[in-house]
Amino acid sequence: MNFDFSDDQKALGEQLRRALDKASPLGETRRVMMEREPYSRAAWTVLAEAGALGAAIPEAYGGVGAGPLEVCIAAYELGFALASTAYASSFQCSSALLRWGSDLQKEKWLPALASGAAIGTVAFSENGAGIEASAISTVVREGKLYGAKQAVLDAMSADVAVVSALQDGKPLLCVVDLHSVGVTRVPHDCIDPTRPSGDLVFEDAPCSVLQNTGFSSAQEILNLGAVVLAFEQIGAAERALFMARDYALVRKAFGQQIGAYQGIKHKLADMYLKIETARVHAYWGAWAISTNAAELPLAAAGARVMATEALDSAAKENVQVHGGIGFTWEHDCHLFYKRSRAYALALGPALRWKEQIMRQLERANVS
Amino acid sequence: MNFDFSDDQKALGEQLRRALDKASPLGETRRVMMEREPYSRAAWTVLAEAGALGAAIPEAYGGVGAGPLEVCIAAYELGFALASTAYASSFQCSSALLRWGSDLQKEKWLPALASGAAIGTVAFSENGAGIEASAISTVVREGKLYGAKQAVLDAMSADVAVVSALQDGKPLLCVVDLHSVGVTRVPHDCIDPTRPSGDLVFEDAPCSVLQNTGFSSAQEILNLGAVVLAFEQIGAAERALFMARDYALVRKAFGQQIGAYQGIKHKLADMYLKIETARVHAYWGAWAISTNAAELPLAAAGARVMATEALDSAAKENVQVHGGIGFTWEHDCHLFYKRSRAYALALGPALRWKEQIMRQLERANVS
Amino acid sequence: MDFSDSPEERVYREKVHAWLSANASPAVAEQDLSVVADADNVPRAKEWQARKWAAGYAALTIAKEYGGGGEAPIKQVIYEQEEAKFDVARGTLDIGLGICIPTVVVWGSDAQRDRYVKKALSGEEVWCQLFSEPSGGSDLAALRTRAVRDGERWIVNGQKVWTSGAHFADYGLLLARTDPAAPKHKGITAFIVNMKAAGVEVRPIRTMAGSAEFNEVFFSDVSIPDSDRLGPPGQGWQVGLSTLMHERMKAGKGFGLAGWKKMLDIARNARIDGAPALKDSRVRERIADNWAQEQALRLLSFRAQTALSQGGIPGPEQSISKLVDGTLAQQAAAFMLDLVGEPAVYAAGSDSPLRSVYSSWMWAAATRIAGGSDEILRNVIAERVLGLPTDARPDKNTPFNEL
Amino acid sequence: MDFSDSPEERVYREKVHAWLSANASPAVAEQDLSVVADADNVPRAKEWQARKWAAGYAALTIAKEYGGGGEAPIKQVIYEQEEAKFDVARGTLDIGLGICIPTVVVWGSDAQRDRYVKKALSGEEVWCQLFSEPSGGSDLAALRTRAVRDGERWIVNGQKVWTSGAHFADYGLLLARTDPAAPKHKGITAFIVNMKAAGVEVRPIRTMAGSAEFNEVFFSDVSIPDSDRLGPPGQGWQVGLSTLMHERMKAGKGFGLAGWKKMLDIARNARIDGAPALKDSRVRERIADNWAQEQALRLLSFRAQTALSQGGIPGPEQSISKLVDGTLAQQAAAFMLDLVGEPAVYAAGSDSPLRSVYSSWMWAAATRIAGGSDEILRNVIAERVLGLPTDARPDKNTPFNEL
Repeated sequence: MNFDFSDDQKALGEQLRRALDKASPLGETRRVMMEREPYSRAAWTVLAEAGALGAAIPEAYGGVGAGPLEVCIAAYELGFALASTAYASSFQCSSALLRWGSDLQKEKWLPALASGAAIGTVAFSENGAGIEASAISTVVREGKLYGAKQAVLDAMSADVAVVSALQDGKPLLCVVDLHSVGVTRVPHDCIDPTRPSGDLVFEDAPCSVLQNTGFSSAQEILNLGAVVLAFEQIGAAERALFMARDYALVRKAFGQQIGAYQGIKHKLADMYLKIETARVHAYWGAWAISTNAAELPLAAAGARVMATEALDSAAKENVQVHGGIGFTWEHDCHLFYKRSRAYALALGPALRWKEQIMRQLERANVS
Repeated sequence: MNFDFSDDQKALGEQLRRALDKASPLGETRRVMMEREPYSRAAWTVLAEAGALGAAIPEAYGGVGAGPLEVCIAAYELGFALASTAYASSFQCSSALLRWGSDLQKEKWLPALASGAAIGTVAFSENGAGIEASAISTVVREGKLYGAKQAVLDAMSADVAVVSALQDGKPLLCVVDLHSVGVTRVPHDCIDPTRPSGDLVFEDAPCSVLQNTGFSSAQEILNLGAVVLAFEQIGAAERALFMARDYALVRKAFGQQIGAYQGIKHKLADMYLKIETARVHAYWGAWAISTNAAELPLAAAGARVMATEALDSAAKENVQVHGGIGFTWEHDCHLFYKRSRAYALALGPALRWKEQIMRQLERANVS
Repeated sequence: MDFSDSPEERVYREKVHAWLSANASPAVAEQDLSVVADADNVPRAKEWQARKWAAGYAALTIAKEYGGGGEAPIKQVIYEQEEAKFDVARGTLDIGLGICIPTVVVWGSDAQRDRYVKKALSGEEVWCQLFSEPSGGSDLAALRTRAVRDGERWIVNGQKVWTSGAHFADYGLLLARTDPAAPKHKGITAFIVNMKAAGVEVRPIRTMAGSAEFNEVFFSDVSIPDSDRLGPPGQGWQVGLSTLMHERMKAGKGFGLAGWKKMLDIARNARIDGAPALKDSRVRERIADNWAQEQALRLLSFRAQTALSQGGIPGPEQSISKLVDGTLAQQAAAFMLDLVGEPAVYAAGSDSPLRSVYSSWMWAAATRIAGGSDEILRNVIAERVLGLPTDARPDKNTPFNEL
Repeated sequence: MDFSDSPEERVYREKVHAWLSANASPAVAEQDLSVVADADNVPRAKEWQARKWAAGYAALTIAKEYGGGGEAPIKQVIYEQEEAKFDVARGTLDIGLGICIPTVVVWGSDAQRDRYVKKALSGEEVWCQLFSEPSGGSDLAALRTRAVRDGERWIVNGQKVWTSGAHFADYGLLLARTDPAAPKHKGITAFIVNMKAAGVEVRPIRTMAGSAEFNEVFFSDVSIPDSDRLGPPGQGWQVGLSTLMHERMKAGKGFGLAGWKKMLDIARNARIDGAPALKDSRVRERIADNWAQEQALRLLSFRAQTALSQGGIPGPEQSISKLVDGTLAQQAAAFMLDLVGEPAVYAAGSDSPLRSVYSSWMWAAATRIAGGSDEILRNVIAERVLGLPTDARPDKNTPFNEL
C-alpha cells in the first residue's frame, strides 16, 4: 500500500511552492485582476521552468515524460498560490492531442504546449446547456469550423483549443489555432476576473479533426480536467483555511484570540475535514489517471464533487472568520471566494457530476 | 395584525400543560411503552375533561364548538408532554365525518369522538406506497370493505376509521367501525412503541361511504393532520430543547458547565432557530385551517416540513448534548428520538410534502 | 388569529395611504437598494423628508414636543409598509432618523434636542453613526478612539469604520474612550460630532462587490465642545445600548437577497443533462426549501408586528431572521449559479440576467457579518433566550489600558 | 502511488492467508457486530485466540519476548484484513489484547508481565477497560473512583460505566484517584483489578437500542494488592494516555452502519409519488453523496495504512473518519426510512428488512458520542492539527478536592 506521492513528486511540489511564493504571491493574482490581464505570465514562467507544463508530455514531443501525478502536484501548488494560469486547460488540451492527434497534429502543438510557448484549452460548452451532445450546434464543414462556444475557461489566453463539434451530424473533437482568421474571442465580465472565461466564435475558421473521437471523448477529457482542477481547488482551500487559522490566532475579541472560541475552532475543524476527505478523493483520481483505471469516471466525479465542496466551504468561511475586513476589496479573502465559484462552474456544476457518480454506481452494482 | 392565539386559547394550553404534567409525565409514556399499551388512557382523559377532543365539533354533536385553533393548542401541549394519544388521528377522523358525513353518520360517531368515548383514525396508506391513488386496491362492494391498509397510526387503539377505497373503480372515503366482524388489526413492532401503528385488514367488513368524496378528500384530511401533527412535533421539539438546555446547565466538563461552551451553545441556538421558524409555519397552518383558506395545501406542507425538521434536529441533538446517558434506555432522550422518526413517517415523509409545496408554488407563480 | 389591521390601525393605514397617494407616484419596481448610501440620492431623500415633516410623518415614534408624531411603534410599521408601495427616496436617512436622533431625544440636554432634532426631522441635516472600529468588530466595547478633555472641549483622535453615509452626513453620533483606566465598558463617552469639522477625514471602503457604500472615518485632533457631549462621561456604553432598543422596535424586513422566485425563474429556463431543470427533483426540493425558509421570515415579521400591535416589544425575531437569511441566501445564490452551469461565470456582467444573483451571493456574505455575526447572534440567542452561561470574558473588569 | 503490497507485505499476506485457510472456513457474510460483546461468544473467541497463540498470531505487535509476534503495525493491519475474510469469532477480545495488554507490557513490572501477558494472549484470560465514569464523560480525568492505600493493598470504591465485556472479563485495567489533593490529572493511579474479587459488581446497561452490550461496574471496598498497581502512583493519567497510542496504530475501519449500497437497494424497490424512487434525482444525489463520503473514509484508511507501511504513525484519519461516519450514518438511516415512507414505522421488527437501518439509525447516535464526542474531536483537530488555542480550563491546576 503506497497511497501517496513519491519523494521526487513531493520535491517538485516544494520547489514549485517556493518559486510560486516568489513569482506569484497573492499580489500578482491581484495585479492580473486590476490590470485585466488574461493570466499571470510570472506564474506560467515558473511552471515552464520547472518542467511542469510538459510533465505528462513524452520527451519525443519536448515534454518531461514524467506523468499525470506530477501534473496533479503542480496543480495543487497553483491552487495554494491562487495563481492565474491555464494549467488545467492546457493539460486537457495536450491530453486530447496525445490521445487522438495525428503525428502532424502532435508535432505542431505538443512541443509548444510542453515548453509553455503555447497555451491550450478545451471548448465544449454551448447554448447555455453544458456539454451534452444535443446542445452542440457548432459544425465542421470541409475543414472549417462554424459556431460558438460559451464560457470557455482561458479563452482569452489560449493559443490553441480542442473544440467539440458535429461533422455530418456526428460529434467529434477538432483542434483550432485561435490566432486563425475566422476565430473571434468575446470577453465577458467574469465572477473571477483572475481566471477569465470568454466565448469563442468560429466563422470559416480552419480546424483539424482529431481522429476516432466522439461525444465520449469530451467527457473523457473533462474527467482528466476534473481531477487536475480538484488539486487546484484543494490547494486553494487549504490556503484559505490557513489564512483563517492565522487570523484566528491574532485577532482578539472579548479579551481572547477568536481562535479560542469553539464557534471558530469547530468551524475551522469542519473546513479541515472537508479538505482532507476531498484530498483522498483527488489522490484516488490521480491514481486512476496515472493507471488509466476503469474507475476514472467515478474517481474524477468524486474528486470534483468533494473538492468543489471543500473550496466552497473554505472560501466562504474564511470570509466569515475575518469578519468585516474579509468583505473588503483590499483584503485577499474575496479572491478565494470568487475563485471558488468560478471553479465550481468551470467543467460544469456538481449537480451534473453527482449524476455521473450515480450512473457509475448503478453500473457497478446491478441488482 | 394579530398573528397569535387568543388569551382564552392560551389559557386552555396552560390548563392542559398543568393537567398533562400531572396525568401524563414522561413516566406515563414510558409505562405505555413497557406495558405495550396502545395509548395513554390518563392523557386521553385529560383531553376529554378539558373539552379538547370535541373542540372542533359543533355543540349539536356533543362538541365544544370552539374550532381548530383550540385543537392546535391542545396538540402542542400533547407534544410537549410527549403524550401517547391518538389526538391528531381522531381529529382527522371527525373532520372527515363533519365534511362529508350524512346526518346519520355524524350522529353515530361525532358525539362519541367528542366525548372521548370513541377514538378515531384515518387509514390511507397501502402497498408500501403512501397514499397515492394508484396504490389503492381496497374496494367497497355492496357496503362491504375488502383489502388491507398498512402502517395506520393508532390502528391498535381506534374504534372507528375513515378509510380510502375504490368503489366501481373510483376513489372515495368510507367509515368503518373497527369492532365489526371482518376487521382484523395486525400489530407490529414500531419505531416508537409509545405511538404504535398497525395494519387494518378488511374482509367482508361493513362500511358506510362518505358522500362526495374522492382522492382529493384524503389529501384534504392529510393537510389537516399535517398542521395538527406539526403542533405536536413542535411541542415535543421544544421539550427536547429544554431537556438539553437544562442538562447543559448542570453537567460539567473540564471545570465548567457544558452549556458555557460555544459548541453546545450554538447547537442549542440552532435547535431553537428551527423550532421558532417551524412554529410560525404551524401558526400559519392553524390560521389556514380555521379560515378554510386557499393557502391550506401550501401552509400544511410548510408546517409539516419545517416541524419535522425541527423535531428531527431537537431529538437527535438532545441525545448528543446528553452524551452517553442520553443513549441509555433509562434516560428519556430516546423517547423523543423515536417519536421524531415515527412522526416523520406518519402522514408520509417530507420528500412528498416538499413536492406538494413546489406544485403549489408553480401554480401560484405561473410565468 | 387574523392578519388584518385593528380598526384603529386600518383608519391610520387609510390616512397614510391617502396622503402618500397625493404626494408620490406608485412604485414601479423594488427600489434598488444600492442607491441608499449614494450621495446622489441625498437631495431627493431630503426633499421627501421635508415633505413628510410638513405633513407630520417625519418621525412617527418620537414625541410630539420634539417634532415627532408621538405614535406607537406599530404606526411606524404601517407607515413604512404603505410608503414601500410608492416611488420615494427611502433608506438614506434611516440611520439618522431611526437610530441617532431617537438617542439624542433620550440622552440629550434640552439645548441639544432643540439644536439637532428638528433639523434632522425636517431633512435639513443628515446624521451617521460612528461606533464600529477596525480593532473592535463584534467586540464593540473594545473601541480605541480617544477623546481627551481639554477645558470646555474634547480632542478626538482615532478611526471608525463601516460608517454608512459618512461622506454626506452633517453630524455623527460618536462613541469614544475617555477613561482608559476604567474597565472597557465603563470608560466610554458619547458625543455629537460635526462631520465638517477640521480633522475629520472620510475615505470610502471598497467592498468585495466592487462598490463603496461604506466609509472609514479618521479623526485627527478633532475638537468637540463639551456641550456636544451626549450623556454623562463614562456612560457612552449605555448610550450605545439604547440605540439597540430603537432597532428592536421594528417588525423586521428582509435584506432583498435573491430567493425562491428567482430560483424558479432560472429553473424554468435551465436544463440539466439535457432535461428541463424544473423536472429535476433536486431543483424542486431546493425551491421548496427556500420558500419554506423565506416564508418563515415573513411570518416572523408578522409575529413582531403582532407584538408591536399589542403594545409589546418584539422577541428575538430579528436575530433569527438575520441568522437564517444570510446563510440561506448565500447557498441559494451559489445554487442558482450552478443551475445555469458554465455560462453563469458571466454573472458579474452589468447586463447579465444573473447580476442580481451574483450580488446576492456576495452581499449574503456581508449579511452574515454585519450587525452581529452569525456566531455572535447564536451566542445572544443561547444566552439571552435560552439562559445559557456567557462566554468567559477575561477582559471584562480589567482597566482598558492594561488589556 | 499504488494500492498493492510491498514484496515483504505480499509474502506476509500469503502466509497469513494460507494459515487462515487451513484453520477456518471462509466468511459467508459480514459478522453480526452485536455478538461481539455477548458472553455466549466468549468460548468461541477464546478457542480461536488459543489457536492463534499456538501459531504465533496472538498479538502481532507485542514483542516476541512477551509472547507477541514482534511485528510492525502494518502486519497487524494485513492480518486483520485477511482474518475478516474468514468465519471466526472476532472483536470480543480486542479491548484486552489491543489496549489493556499492550499497556501492561509498557508500564508493567517484570512480574506483572509474566503473570498477565501470556495468559491473555493465549486466550485463557479476558480483560476489560475501566476508565469511563458517569460524572466524567468527555472529561476522563474528572474520574472520582477512589483508591486508598492501606499498607500493601489499596481499597477501591466508586463506579465505572460503559464497560464493554465487564460481565465476562477476568481482569480489568482500572484508573482510580489516589491523591484528591493533587490537580485532576496528577492524582490518578492505574491498577490491574481482578473482576472476580469481592466487592466488584457488574450490572448491564440497557441502551436505547434495547440491547445490553455495556455495563456499569461498582466497586465496594474492593482490595487490590499493591503488586497489581500499574506504574507509579500519580502516573495513572500517563498510563491512560499511552493506551490511546495503541489505538492510533491501526488503519481504521468503519462502524458497519448502513450506507449507500443499502440505500441503492431500497431505492430500487421504493416509489415516491407513484414514480420509481431511483428516478428521483434527490434520491440519486443522496446516494452519490453517501458514496462519496464513504469512499473518502475508505481512502483515509488507505492513507493510514500507507503511513504504517512506511513505518510511520497515522495522522488524524481516525478522528476525521469517526466525525464523518456518525453524522453521515444518522442522516442516511433517517433518509432510508423516509424513502420507504409510512411502512418504515415497522422497521423495529426483528424480521423487518429495514431492521439494520433502524439499528444503524440508533447506533449512529452512539458513534457521535462514544470514544470522543463530535465536539471533542473537533476540538482535538482544531488544537492538535491546526494549532488553535485550547479551551479555557479553569480546573486544570486546582486540587481535585477543591473543584
